[in-house]
Amino acid sequence: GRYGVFGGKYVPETIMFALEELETAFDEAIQDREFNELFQRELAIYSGRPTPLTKADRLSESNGGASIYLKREDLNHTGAHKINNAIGQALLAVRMGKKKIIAETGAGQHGVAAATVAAKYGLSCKVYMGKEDIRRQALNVFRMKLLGAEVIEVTSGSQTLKDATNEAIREWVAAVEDTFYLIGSAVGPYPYPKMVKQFQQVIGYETESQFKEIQKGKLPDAVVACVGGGSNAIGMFAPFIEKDVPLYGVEAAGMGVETAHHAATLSKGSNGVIHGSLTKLLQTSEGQITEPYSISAGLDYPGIGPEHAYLHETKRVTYEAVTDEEALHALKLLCENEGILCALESAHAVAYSLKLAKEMQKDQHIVVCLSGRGDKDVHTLMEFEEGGE
Amino acid sequence: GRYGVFGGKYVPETIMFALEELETAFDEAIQDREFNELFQRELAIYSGRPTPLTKADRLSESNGGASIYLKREDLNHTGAHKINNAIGQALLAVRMGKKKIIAETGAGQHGVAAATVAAKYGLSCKVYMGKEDIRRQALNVFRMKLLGAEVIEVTSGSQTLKDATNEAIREWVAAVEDTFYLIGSAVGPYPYPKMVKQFQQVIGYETESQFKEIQKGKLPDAVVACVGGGSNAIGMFAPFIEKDVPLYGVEAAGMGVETAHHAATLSKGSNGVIHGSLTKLLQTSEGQITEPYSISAGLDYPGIGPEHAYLHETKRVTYEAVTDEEALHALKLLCENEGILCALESAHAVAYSLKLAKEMQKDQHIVVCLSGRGDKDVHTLMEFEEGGE
Amino acid sequence: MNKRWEVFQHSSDYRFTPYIMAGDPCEEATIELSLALEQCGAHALELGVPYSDPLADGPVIQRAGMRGLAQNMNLEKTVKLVSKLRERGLKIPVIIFTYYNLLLQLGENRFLKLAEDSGVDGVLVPDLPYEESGYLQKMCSEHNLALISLVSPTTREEKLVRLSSEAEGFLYCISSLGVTGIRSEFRAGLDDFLKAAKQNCRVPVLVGFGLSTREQIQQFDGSSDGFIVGSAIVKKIEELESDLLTNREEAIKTFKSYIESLLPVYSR
Amino acid sequence: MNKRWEVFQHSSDYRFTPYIMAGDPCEEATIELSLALEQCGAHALELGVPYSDPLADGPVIQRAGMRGLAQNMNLEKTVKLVSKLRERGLKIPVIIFTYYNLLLQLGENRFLKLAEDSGVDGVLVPDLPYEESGYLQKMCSEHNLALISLVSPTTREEKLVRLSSEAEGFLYCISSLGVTGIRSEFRAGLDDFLKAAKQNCRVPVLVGFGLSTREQIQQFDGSSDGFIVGSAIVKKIEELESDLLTNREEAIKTFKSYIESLLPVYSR
Repeated sequence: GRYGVFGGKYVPETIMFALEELETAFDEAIQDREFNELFQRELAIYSGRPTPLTKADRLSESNGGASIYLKREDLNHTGAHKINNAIGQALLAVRMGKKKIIAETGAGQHGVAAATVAAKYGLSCKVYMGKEDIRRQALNVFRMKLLGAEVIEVTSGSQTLKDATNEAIREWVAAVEDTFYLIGSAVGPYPYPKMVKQFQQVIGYETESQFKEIQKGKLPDAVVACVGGGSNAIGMFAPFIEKDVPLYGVEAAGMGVETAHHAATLSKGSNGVIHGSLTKLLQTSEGQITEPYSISAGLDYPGIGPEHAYLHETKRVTYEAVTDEEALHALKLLCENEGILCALESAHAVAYSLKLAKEMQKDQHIVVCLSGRGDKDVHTLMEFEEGGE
Repeated sequence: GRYGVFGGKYVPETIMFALEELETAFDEAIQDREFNELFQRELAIYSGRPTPLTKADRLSESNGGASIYLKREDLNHTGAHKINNAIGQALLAVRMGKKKIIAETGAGQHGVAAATVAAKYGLSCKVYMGKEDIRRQALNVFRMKLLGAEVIEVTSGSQTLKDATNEAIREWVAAVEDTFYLIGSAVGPYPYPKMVKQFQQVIGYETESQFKEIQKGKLPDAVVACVGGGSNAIGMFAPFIEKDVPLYGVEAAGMGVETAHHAATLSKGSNGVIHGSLTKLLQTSEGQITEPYSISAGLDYPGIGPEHAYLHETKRVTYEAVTDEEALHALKLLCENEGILCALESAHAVAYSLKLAKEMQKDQHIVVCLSGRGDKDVHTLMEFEEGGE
Repeated sequence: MNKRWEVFQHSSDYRFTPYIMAGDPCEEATIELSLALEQCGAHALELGVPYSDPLADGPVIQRAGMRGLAQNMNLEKTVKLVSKLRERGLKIPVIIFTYYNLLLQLGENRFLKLAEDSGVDGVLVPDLPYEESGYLQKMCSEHNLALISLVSPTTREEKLVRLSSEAEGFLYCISSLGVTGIRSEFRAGLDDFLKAAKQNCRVPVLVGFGLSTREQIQQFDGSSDGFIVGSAIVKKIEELESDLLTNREEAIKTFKSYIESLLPVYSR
Repeated sequence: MNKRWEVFQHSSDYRFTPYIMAGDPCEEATIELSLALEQCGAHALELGVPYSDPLADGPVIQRAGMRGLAQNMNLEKTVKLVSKLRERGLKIPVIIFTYYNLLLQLGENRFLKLAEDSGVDGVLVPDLPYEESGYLQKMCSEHNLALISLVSPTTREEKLVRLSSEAEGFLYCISSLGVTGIRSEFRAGLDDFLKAAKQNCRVPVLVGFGLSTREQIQQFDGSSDGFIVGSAIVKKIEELESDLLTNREEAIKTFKSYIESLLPVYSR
């Protein structure tokens, strides 16, 4: 259960048996052709996969340098890559005979995905969400309720994602015998990082075959994805890690990595344990976990998946940080040039790709994971515009 | 340019030449293999087609009777079938050498689709929108502006879709020589109804082949779609009209067809001319067009595409009306049982399918066009819940 | 061709055809405004019918329509209003300017019968282009009404030839693209268009859309046989609205002096 | 095994091990509360360290942690606090209850050296299960510290055998699933679990999580060798917060009589 020194299972003894049970069930499931076919079929028939690989002609031209391709995870059901993993884990829960799922959520995207698969597969669902986030994301709270989920207000700590995750783990410790904890990113105790990668790697494998088809068997010259917990990135990188393809993970620099307001875990964090996993995280010198900041709710997490910490340490992936402002600018450029309103998370990846493309040749190709759509961010964008003017 | 007595070109002389030019260009384009391939490729690579045909297992079971399949137009880029037509017309505009497009919009969905394709293909875009709708749909207005479109406030008449359409036509009359008018539904003067059908019939043809693949060459026992202007319905019905498949169009009964607050054009309207076309419409005995009402902004139109008026008169399609309340109830059932939040428009079709399924056999199959996703309606749903409680 | 059209056709003036909205601001005002216009030298009168969705009209006439609707004016009443105008002595041809949907709801045949009986001379349907007007054209002939044709600078040549040679009453030449309304500039090449329109035309060729000053009007004398003024006059009526309702005599006086200021000296 | 653990081990009492949070509501209060607990008969003391993300704790201890954080209490200061407790005469074993991340940041080796020097007897890391504790286990032995093991009703049998036979200081048996906190009912089959835990255990078996009344505590006498009370005591400290800051003598008196009311008569 390790990625170099990272990973592991730093959880109370009470749930250790459940992690073992989960690992066994997961390992069996992915060996089972029927399960895999079911998973692939649900991705296709329910979520609309494969998602296309769209060439961003006008954006690339106006930017100069390499061509940019967009892997369109924004076209998934519920609007982001999150559903891939939610479907996978829900099918596993059903296979394990669990009737209840719990999930944590920050802005509500994973909560909506979890509530969605719970409705689809007839499971009960509790979503833990910070009080502060419930206030800010009333629409998503309403959606989860429409889907039949119970949204549990978390009033501990800073009342945001980090605390919602703590609270979900607490609930899991209490209800572990009949409850499946559906974690939303490539974080948490082993085997969660492995499992989330497995269920998200469809992004990378589709991209590889689509790109090869367009470019006659070649591989992209660079692959870029944003990193919060890191599930879209690890899914995108999966098939390329062992190949000679430069990979770039893009963190949120918020107001700047030199300020106190960022979520650049790899750039500015240190080794530590969060939510059951040894990884890099943002903390004080004494080990108190600090509140990260990003305009994008999905990157606003003080930790990062342990495999990313490992890929960072081994330098297999280059991790860079992009500010709020750069992300907003990229979001607008993508909107105006391609008619695609991407999520603020994904805009970080787009922003870095634009920089990277300029340093590359015209006949080179960058693939960017467009992890989600930006409909959910329109309120934030409006507030920012009003504030900025 | 007629469907029985319906259709025609009831427009000022100034734009007659443009309709002829358009018809010629359109007829040439659809004869041109390259244009068709380009259109199909853009649908696939940009909008993510084919959209899946999802079997609604839990919904069908809990409802009883026939099985319900959902044609997932909600998974298109920008969240509804609208983009099919917008891509088609934009490609035609480019082919005709036009650099400017104009469009009308009610709640903003077609406006967003038009602004999207304008950005994608490098066209300038003006969207006409009623002042009242601009107030109610601030998020969509912001999205259109992000996409680089100019949103023109319409203060004439009742300041809603009908008046925005009048105003778009007025602008077209003024700028007809270099401007392409991108109409959003299967309405307007000929050749628009024909053109919109052509660009939307991908819905029906995909459905037919997907259904045949699942059901070993059989056709569905019923096909259901909601009808406002009627573009998703005409696109869905297209391949089935000449076949022995019962077709159902579902209008908005609002607060009830017996009240003054509905949009049931076929059930309660009479022959007349609106926006360049002879069709059924809601009007006073003197011919003043009245304001329709529906909880769903996309069905809230006093006219209907002329081909629907014809299919209604010839009884080839059965048109039924569903109230706000029935649609809301169906939306919730679909959410809770399938994890799909559909548009309020589409919920009308779902509601009628649930009724229909109960009268059919367990081994029969209904296909419903899920024309769009419901993210845009969450505010309305919240207001309704609050009002209702 | 009836007597009134004959007078209109044989006039040697640069023909003035004003447009006003029926029922704006009230029926009696419409009558007095019509008579005043004739007194000022109008050669014919276009009488608009209020409509909820006037897609060929600009904001000024849209607002006039709203005022007319508020008075419950409709197509039937507008036609009947022409009877009253005739009773009050109006001699010039009157053209009903109506959107097609209003005609359809009243019934084309019923309308034509009523119009003929009420002393109406012509009909102008801005959203009924030549291609869709076959039946109405035929029926108008039977009822001694001129169906006024509009031609635009965008009208194709062969169609312009046909429309201008078949025109009855007068041929309405649209001076600029767009809806009705006041404009400060006109399209280049307009003279060529008017010349082409006149070439085959057996009836007077009138220019309209956007004319609002004496200078603009005078510029088309020579290239056309007359002119139509709508929005500028309707706007003046809007300004005079409250006086027209409560102090009509004074208002009509002001109105007439406005009309005089508008007309080219030689057309009076 | 050090002297303090020897006394603890050889006691024939039903052993009372209270938990309090360092720095709640201030450092001096923690010292006086610790001494008071010893006076009331505590056989060992668990000293919690404030942490931002205490995922094994319920709301009562979370709030205590917030109060401790507000006092800038941290792991290093907590360890040094034990020196002060020893200076003030505390004789019972003291176990530092800390989340693993705090240990990691201070440095495991640095912590262990400091703990040994400060008179700490054991460490309990609620989020460091057996599988991840190899290194710390080894280092604790080298520094004469007991790494306290927790076992839960969900612990698999073979693991329970291993943990209970290897346990040092005492074996912490979790009485119910979930986080720390006050509970009104306990899990069925708990006695069998405790019996199994005792079977191979060379050290006292203590039961904890959820105990808050004398009745609850007495129910486990016989099946276990002692008990841990955390949330109930911490809640009492919360109630006494302002007195503990400003009128400490009185507060400590109240606290002691609360503790006496809690303890089974025979354990004092």
